Amino acid sequence: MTTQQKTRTLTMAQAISEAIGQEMERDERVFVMGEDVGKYGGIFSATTGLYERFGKERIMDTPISETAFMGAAIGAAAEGLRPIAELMFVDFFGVCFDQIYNHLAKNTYMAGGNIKLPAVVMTGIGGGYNDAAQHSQCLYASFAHMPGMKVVVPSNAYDAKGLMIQAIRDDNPVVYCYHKGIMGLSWMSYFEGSTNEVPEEAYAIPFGKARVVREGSDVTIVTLSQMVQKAVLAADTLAEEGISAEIIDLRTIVPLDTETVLASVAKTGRLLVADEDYLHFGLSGEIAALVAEHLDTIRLKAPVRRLAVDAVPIPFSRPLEQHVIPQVDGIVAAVKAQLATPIGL
Amino acid sequence: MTTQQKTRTLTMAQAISEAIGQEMERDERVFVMGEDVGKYGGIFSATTGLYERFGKERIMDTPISETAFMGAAIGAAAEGLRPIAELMFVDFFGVCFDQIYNHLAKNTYMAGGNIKLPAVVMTGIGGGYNDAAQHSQCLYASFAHMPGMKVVVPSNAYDAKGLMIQAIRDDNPVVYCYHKGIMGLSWMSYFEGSTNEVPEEAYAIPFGKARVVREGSDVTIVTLSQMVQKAVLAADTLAEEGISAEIIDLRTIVPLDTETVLASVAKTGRLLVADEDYLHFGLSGEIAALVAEHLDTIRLKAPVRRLAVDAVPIPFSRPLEQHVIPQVDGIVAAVKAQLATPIGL
Amino acid sequence: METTSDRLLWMYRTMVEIREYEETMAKVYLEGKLPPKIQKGLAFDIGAGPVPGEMHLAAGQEPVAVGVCAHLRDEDSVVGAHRPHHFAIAKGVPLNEMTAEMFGKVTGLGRGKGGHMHLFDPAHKFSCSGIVGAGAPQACGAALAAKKLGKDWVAIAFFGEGAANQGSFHEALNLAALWKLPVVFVCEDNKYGISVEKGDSTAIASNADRAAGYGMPGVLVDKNDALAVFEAAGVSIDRARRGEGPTLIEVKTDRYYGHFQGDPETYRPKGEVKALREHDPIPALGAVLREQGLLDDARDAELREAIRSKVQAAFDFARHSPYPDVAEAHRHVFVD
Amino acid sequence: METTSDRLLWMYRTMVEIREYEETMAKVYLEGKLPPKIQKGLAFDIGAGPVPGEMHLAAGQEPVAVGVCAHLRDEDSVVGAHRPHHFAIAKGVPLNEMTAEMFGKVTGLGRGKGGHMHLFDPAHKFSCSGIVGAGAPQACGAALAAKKLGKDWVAIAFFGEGAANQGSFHEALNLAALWKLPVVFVCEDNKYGISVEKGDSTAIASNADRAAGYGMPGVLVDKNDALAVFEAAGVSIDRARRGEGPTLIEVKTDRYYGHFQGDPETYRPKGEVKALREHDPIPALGAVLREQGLLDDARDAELREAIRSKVQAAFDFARHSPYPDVAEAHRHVFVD
Ligand SMILES: Cc1ncc(C[n+]2csc(CCOP(=O)(O)OP(=O)(O)O)c2C)c(N)n1
Ligand SMILES: Cc1ncc(C[n+]2csc(CCOP(=O)(O)OP(=O)(O)O)c2C)c(N)n1
Ligand SMILES: [Mg+2]
Ligand SMILES: [Mg+2]
Repeated sequence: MTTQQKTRTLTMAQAISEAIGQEMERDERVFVMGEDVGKYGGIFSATTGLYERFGKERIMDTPISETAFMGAAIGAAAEGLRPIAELMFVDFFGVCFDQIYNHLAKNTYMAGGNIKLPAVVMTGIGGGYNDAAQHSQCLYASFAHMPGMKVVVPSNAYDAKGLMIQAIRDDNPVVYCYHKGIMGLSWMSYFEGSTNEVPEEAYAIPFGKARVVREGSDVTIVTLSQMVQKAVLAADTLAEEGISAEIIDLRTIVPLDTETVLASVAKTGRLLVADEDYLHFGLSGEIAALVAEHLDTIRLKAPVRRLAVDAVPIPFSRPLEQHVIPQVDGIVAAVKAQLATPIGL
Repeated sequence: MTTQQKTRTLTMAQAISEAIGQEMERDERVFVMGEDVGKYGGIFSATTGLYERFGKERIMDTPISETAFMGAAIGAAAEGLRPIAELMFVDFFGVCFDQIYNHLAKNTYMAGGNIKLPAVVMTGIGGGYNDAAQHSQCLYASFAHMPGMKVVVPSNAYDAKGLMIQAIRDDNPVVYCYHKGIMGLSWMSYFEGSTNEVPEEAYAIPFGKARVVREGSDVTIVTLSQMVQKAVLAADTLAEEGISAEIIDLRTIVPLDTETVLASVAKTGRLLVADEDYLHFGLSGEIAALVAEHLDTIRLKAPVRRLAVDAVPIPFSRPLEQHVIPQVDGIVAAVKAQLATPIGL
Repeated sequence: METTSDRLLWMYRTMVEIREYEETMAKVYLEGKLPPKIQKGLAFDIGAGPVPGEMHLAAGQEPVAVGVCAHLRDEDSVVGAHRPHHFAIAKGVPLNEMTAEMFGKVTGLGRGKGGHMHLFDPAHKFSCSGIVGAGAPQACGAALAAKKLGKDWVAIAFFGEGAANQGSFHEALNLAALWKLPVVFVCEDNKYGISVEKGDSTAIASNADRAAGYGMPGVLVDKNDALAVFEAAGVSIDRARRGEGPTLIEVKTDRYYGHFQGDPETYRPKGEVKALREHDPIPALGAVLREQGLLDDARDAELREAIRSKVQAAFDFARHSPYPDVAEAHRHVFVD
Repeated sequence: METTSDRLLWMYRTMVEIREYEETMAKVYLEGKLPPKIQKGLAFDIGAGPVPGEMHLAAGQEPVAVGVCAHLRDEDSVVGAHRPHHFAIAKGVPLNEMTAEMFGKVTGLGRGKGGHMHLFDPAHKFSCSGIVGAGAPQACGAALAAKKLGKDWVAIAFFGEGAANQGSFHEALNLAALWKLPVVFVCEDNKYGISVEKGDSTAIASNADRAAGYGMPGVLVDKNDALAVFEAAGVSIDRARRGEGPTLIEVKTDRYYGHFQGDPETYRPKGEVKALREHDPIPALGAVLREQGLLDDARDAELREAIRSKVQAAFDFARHSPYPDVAEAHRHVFVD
């Protein structure tokens, strides 16, 4: 990006719909399917304005039949189209996951590379606004665990646009997860750091490149999505106390930028994973394992720490929900505890 | 278990159907639903003989409608019955996972403990017999990642019986995963270590207690299901070369016996996780993370190692399939490589 | 509820109660959300106020709930969906605990852990789910249990016309018909699945016509009328109770509010709700009762007053109940 | 295939080819599996031999494949299920690469990585899946693409009567009818879903009767006859091609082998297969051809010989092709 580019401040929702709109203009094969993506403009505004511009043949409201339209995305992609299918909340993946993980993700492999499926599954993730156990999950690790899907998890409008354009142009299935609490919706409190400057023209951000959001020397906080915004606030607080945190925004978890993570932890000697998905058998374990596999080259100063939703469904009640989802103060506390737990020699 | 008990050698399939039969006799509320569980006796023989004994009212063949019968299991369990629902291959979970993870697993929590759902989801897992990408997966970590389900993964007939009885008696949802390659089927090559002595009478094995299959001092191999049998063979080979491997059979992954794992790794200083599920964002990462979180008390002699299916669907072709699924020689090689990679001081 | 007049009166009273409940909730829901915390662009804060999160109200759809539940007993099961209040109230779920649940209080049905789409009352055999289409298979399970236990209990699955396009609908209907389960499937056709009109989601005009594909009776109640629902449901529930198998009923009904509170409803023709409200089913049933001499102005005022107090009391109960302690978040993942 | 006689002859030849293929596969499949590796209790080793893994054969079901595919062009899509050979052959998938795939060889359609339930041939627009019911939504996608691209291509979804109870069936039919997609759903009723008889899985006798629930034509072909399928499919495919929307066809057909090779078939009445084979559709169509003067003993022998060679050549090709190098296992998770 050169400094001459025209930028404006956009919300993440605006950035996403702008990206889709630009790609739809560039490439006739791109179209959108999903529930309420049309007149409504997407429940989380990811398609706002597109129906008016492109009409109902390209911005297609579907019946509440996720299996049917995910399957249709596969069939259409196999014919050379480039569908974007919105799964309104990622929590609903259980009604259509077979189409996604057994077909969309595997057909290319099973075909020995003879077919490609350039489809984007776009979906809303995350809690924090009391939508309870069936509408607040992140679940990105459940997609990343399965081979054959790229998994994108932006934390701000600038990245959201560039990663969406990359997702649409990628010839492989991409699961694109936007956290509802950073979309900048007019009806949901959001983290303002996610609304940032976005160039007007189209640009793509390559997958598999984490972003060092902030450099630091005492601890590496590996994080993603909304939690990046929380980590930034936590780092501000820590800085006031003289603790220097490096923040890594993974941006995509498949592919995973292991190099950036390992280099940072090698430098700081401490790893905290801050994640809003479920704690066990998921993302935070993967990052911790990555470091544990490199202990011949990385010298840790403290045990690895993980912050995530610890083996409970997301409770509805506001104080309970805010308790189980890691918050800014939880990140601060975890870092301090980590600094207080040295590895003995 | 006293030494007076009458035991016989049973295959794991026989042990499972015996357990179900005994519980059905003890408790009228227990019944089985699934595809081909009746006259056929279960594709993997987990219900062999039960239809003849209990009739079609209690051993119920279902339509190919996994969502319907998983949902029916929930509704029936809420009324106090104790359904066992067989999902023929775990690979099919994508057509019914919503009922399992959003409802069966969460309703008790969302009801504040006011309802209980004593249902067992029993399912066949694993590859090695060339059933390709949609019929060879393990996927237990995908269940364990989600809160609200206990996850059982037996490695032999003795455990299989005791864990099934415990599963049926448990007042919570239990996902019971039997690996097809240790069932002792007459039509699939199996690991003979899984066919062992089983007492005739009913007995329950508590969840959350790993079994130290073999004590050792140089490395801890944490494993489960069929991979336990492979690990035993690998340990035999290693022993010939003077390498002493301790093998831990997790038996259940929710609850997870973290104590046994940590104690063993503290002793040996080396952890190898041998797993047949997908490598990333799953079980092997969780075990590695557990150790990484305890590096203040555990002193590792080598980086953690993980063996699992590395980010590819299971290929059909026999040499490829045998290559991507960890085998005995892979375990041997991984241990040796680990011994050759010390953590520098 | 012995006589038909008792039932008519019960239906009327319950409809009034549901309406009062929903209108009260609509107001209370906005508390604390407007004006929102100062944040750029924020017009409304869904996570704020005494009742945070999504809120789907059923005002206008009362006839479906009361017409069906008038035939039910405590032991009969009802499985609702994401818009569950009318069903819960008609099934006898206590208002206090139900309201406390929506406030996230420890006195709630689920100790605050479920929320408005997840109301579980085993005593009144009521449950619901926020996943569209998930309830029908579970109702089959309740019906299967009744059959296995040798009881004449029935199970009702309520869901919207949008849900009828989910695979679970098909699977549940086939299973119920195949196993002759005592279940009645009741589809509320309120014309919309969020913003999508039925004609843009459903290949045929009436889901009742889908019943034939399962060899079960299909009944269309083509007006938003409690008595019409009452009659259709009576036949179907009796049939199920006699062990003769399931029925699919579709009722044309009206949604007076947005899909959820805060819905801009830009997809909805202007004036539509106003027109719908002119056919409000509550005064319509009131008129019938008056004709039969079961209701007059005085009794109406009296019962409305009683209901207002009851609803008010429930909201007071919820408001004044304590939040659960955070330790509560870690309990009940499993029963002990 | 210009004239009707050409098509009739093609159907006959293709049925013979399918039968020959399945019978050859039945034999080759057993190679190396019997006698098995010495292991206690092992009677058969599914993972051994040149064609390891599951094997679902379609002998007896040829009329469905040829009756439909006789109307198709290369650009039309076919999505099959776990029992896919007859469809693949009728759609023109080359035997060599298809067979090599089932041997797990690098010359296979999917370089050996798919296997018998996962045959992908984009040149002939053929695909299939081992997940029951998964194909119909994907066929909708192919049809949607045709529509968007302004082509008169059609898509066929083939599946069994067991699959018709999956939710995906319902969702796909609704979507296809709603969007008027050029897709034809063809249900093969071979009476069994593995061991479960249709009457124990399906609430009604014919899935054709389910079409009304989507406002689409439903056609029952009540005999295992290529000409009958040909006629019904012709009408439906033409209709789809003209842009008039989908059709659901159910064909009563017969499964001559077990569900998979090795199936003990204890659930099957003794003598059933023998009785079914007495109505073999291949000689039946042969008789029609003979009546019309299109076939005689000499031509029959000649074409059978040619087919035998072709099938033999395919198995030879597969057998003599190399296995992929293990590095191949790590390729094509993503296209480059
Ligand atoms: C599986 C699933 N898909 C989508 C949604 C999002 N959603 C919630 S309510 C709703 C509309 C439901 O329409 P309908 O069934 O007609 O019920 P109504 O809201 O009209 O009462 C949708 C799409 C969901 N909760 N679950
Ligand atoms: C979702 C799913 N459930 C179950 C199975 C296991 N299974 C494979 S084939 C089959 C029977 C299918 O019956 P039908 O659709 O009639 O086809 P047929 O085998 O008779 O050709 C079953 C249950 C599966 N592969 N996928
Ligand atoms: Mg509706
Ligand atoms: Mg069949």
